[in-house]
Amino acid sequence: MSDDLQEPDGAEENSTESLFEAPPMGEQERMVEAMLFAASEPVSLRDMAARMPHGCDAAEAVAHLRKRYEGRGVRVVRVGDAWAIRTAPDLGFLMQNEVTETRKLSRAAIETLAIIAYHQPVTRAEIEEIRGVSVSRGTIDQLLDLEWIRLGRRKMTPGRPVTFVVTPSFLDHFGLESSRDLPGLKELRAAGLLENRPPPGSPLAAEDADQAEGEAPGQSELFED
Amino acid sequence: MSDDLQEPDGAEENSTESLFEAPPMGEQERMVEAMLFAASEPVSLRDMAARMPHGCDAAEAVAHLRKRYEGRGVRVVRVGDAWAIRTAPDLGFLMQNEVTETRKLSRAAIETLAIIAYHQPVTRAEIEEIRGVSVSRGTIDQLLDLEWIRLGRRKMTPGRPVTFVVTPSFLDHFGLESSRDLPGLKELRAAGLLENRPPPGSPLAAEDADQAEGEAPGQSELFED
Amino acid sequence: MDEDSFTPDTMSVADRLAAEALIVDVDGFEGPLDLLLTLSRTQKVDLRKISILQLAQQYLAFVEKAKALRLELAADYLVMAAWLAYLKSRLLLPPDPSEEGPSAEDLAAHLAFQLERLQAMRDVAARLMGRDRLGQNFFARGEVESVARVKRITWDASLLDLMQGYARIRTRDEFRPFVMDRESVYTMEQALETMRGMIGFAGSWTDLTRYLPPGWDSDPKRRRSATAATFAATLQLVKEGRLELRQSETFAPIELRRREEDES
Repeated sequence: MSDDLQEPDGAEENSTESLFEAPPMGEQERMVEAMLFAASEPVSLRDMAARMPHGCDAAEAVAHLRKRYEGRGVRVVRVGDAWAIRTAPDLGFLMQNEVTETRKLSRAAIETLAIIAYHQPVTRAEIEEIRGVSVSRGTIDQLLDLEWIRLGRRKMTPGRPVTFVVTPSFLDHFGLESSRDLPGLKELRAAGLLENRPPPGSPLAAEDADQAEGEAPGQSELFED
Repeated sequence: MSDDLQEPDGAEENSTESLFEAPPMGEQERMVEAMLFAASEPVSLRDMAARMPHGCDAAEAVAHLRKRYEGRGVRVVRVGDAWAIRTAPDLGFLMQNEVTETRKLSRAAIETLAIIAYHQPVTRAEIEEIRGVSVSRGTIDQLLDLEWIRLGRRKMTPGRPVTFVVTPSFLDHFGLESSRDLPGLKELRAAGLLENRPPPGSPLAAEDADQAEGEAPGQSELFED
Repeated sequence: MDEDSFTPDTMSVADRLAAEALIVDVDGFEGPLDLLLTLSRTQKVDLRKISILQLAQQYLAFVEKAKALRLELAADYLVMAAWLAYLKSRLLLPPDPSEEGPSAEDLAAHLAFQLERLQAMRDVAARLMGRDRLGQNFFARGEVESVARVKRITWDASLLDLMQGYARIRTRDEFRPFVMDRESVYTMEQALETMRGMIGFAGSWTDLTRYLPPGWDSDPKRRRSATAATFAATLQLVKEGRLELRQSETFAPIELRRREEDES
């Protein structure tokens, strides 16, 4: 592994005048590697040499180590007259940890989304009429950002208001094959989500339910383009 | 268009059907190298994967990296479910100025630690049974302070006593990959010395004896969820 | 104690000192089991084959000496002494078949097990502490790079949320004290549609009420809705530059006509 490293000048000293046999260069490289790794700040050659056994050549060991780390995820870099191991610059992006926090959509957003899903294509005014309260710009923007709704065709009514429709990623998120699969009012009622009792003085209830279900089949054509 | 959207919930997306091409394994290896070098604490595969581009296989990258560092000055070591880079133990002599002063542990603390490690999850009463003497609050506190032990789940026995288990820091400190690698664990188990054997004549003796046999392979089943 | 003569040469000076220290330094022991374990070492045998009888005698002798020296012995040492005295008597006497409970052999075996287990824990504790340790023999990264935390928020809603949300709206509708009677609501969109078709013919000033749709002028509720919608529609058409409006005085009829400028 280390045989391809040719010895630079200045290496001859360790063979000549050391009292003890210096460890082989591979060992010296290991030593330098461990020291640079464990140090809390850059280490000078002098420091390294002082800690290494007699006869070692810290400079050469660092040169070998530097070469070994070329192109790796970390690099041996010179900092002033000392050496340190640092992350390769192109991998800086790994030094951030993305924390994803999941939050529940607000009630306003869920209701708006539900209306769009059940009534699409639907204008903002229609959403407001159904909800009985105004819909804030922020709520629509949030749903657009989530890519759960998108703009549909403009309505051929005064002001040519934009309409909203749900997107394929909406279907994906809610596990629906098409918006036709949304449970109808009858099913909501069967699931206990709606009061069973027909509301007093409202002959429209049953009619609405049929209507909502009848509406659904046509919606899919909105996903064109 | 929508049929590729049905990714299974759960997570194993990265290996099978990623939308983007994962970087080559050499690159992935560089990435885990950079991440492991940057941290002093062990990093879990999940953490690494979360920071790497989509489709990467952190486990495989770590396996490659580990091999690469065999015999070097630093090593890639496993600590529980996580990985870390640590200097090779034979080079400790070079890092004398990095040595962290640790409070000398009392004999009681050392024994208690060993009992927790080998008998975990273990209650205080069981520790006292084994040592034949009461365990002082200070001893447990010291081990908790060092973050070598932590509270485990309560035992499903009368009084639902708390148990103690060792932590990943304990494994890291003693250079263990997992609690299964505790020295002599197999021999102790084979010799029956890790069994919870109640004194003969105690009211629970017969009952417990049966239970103890069932317990041995998977102590965890004693614990609720 | 005759174990000195049993293995005279294996007992070092340190051991002798330890044996003497035994007698005075009770505090040096971690409880009666520890003391028993220490005493058992003088038997120089495998803990499994240890003579509990002999051990009990040693322990009782130790307690006697301590008493003679008027050392305060902790209660658990005395409890152990009483128990060992009982065990000793049971071991010496032939078993009494009428007696209930575990046999003396069982009790002795359990004590041997406890001693062996404690010794085993001590051995592995020593092995554990003898390992290469982080911060002593091997080291973690010194120069830690901090990992920045980037917070990303994802929004979530389930199909049930959606259904409940929709059900909530529908329920609210149904129980709203003022139920909107859609039969009697003429929308601006409807009015516009009608108006668009008709303005071409509005060359001269005409009363707005003439544009109310047929069938909407009798019922006051319907009339009000239709008037409002039609008026709103005319405003829209004025804005578009297609109509002109005028009203001679407050509450006077509103008149409208086609706007001509564009064509001239």
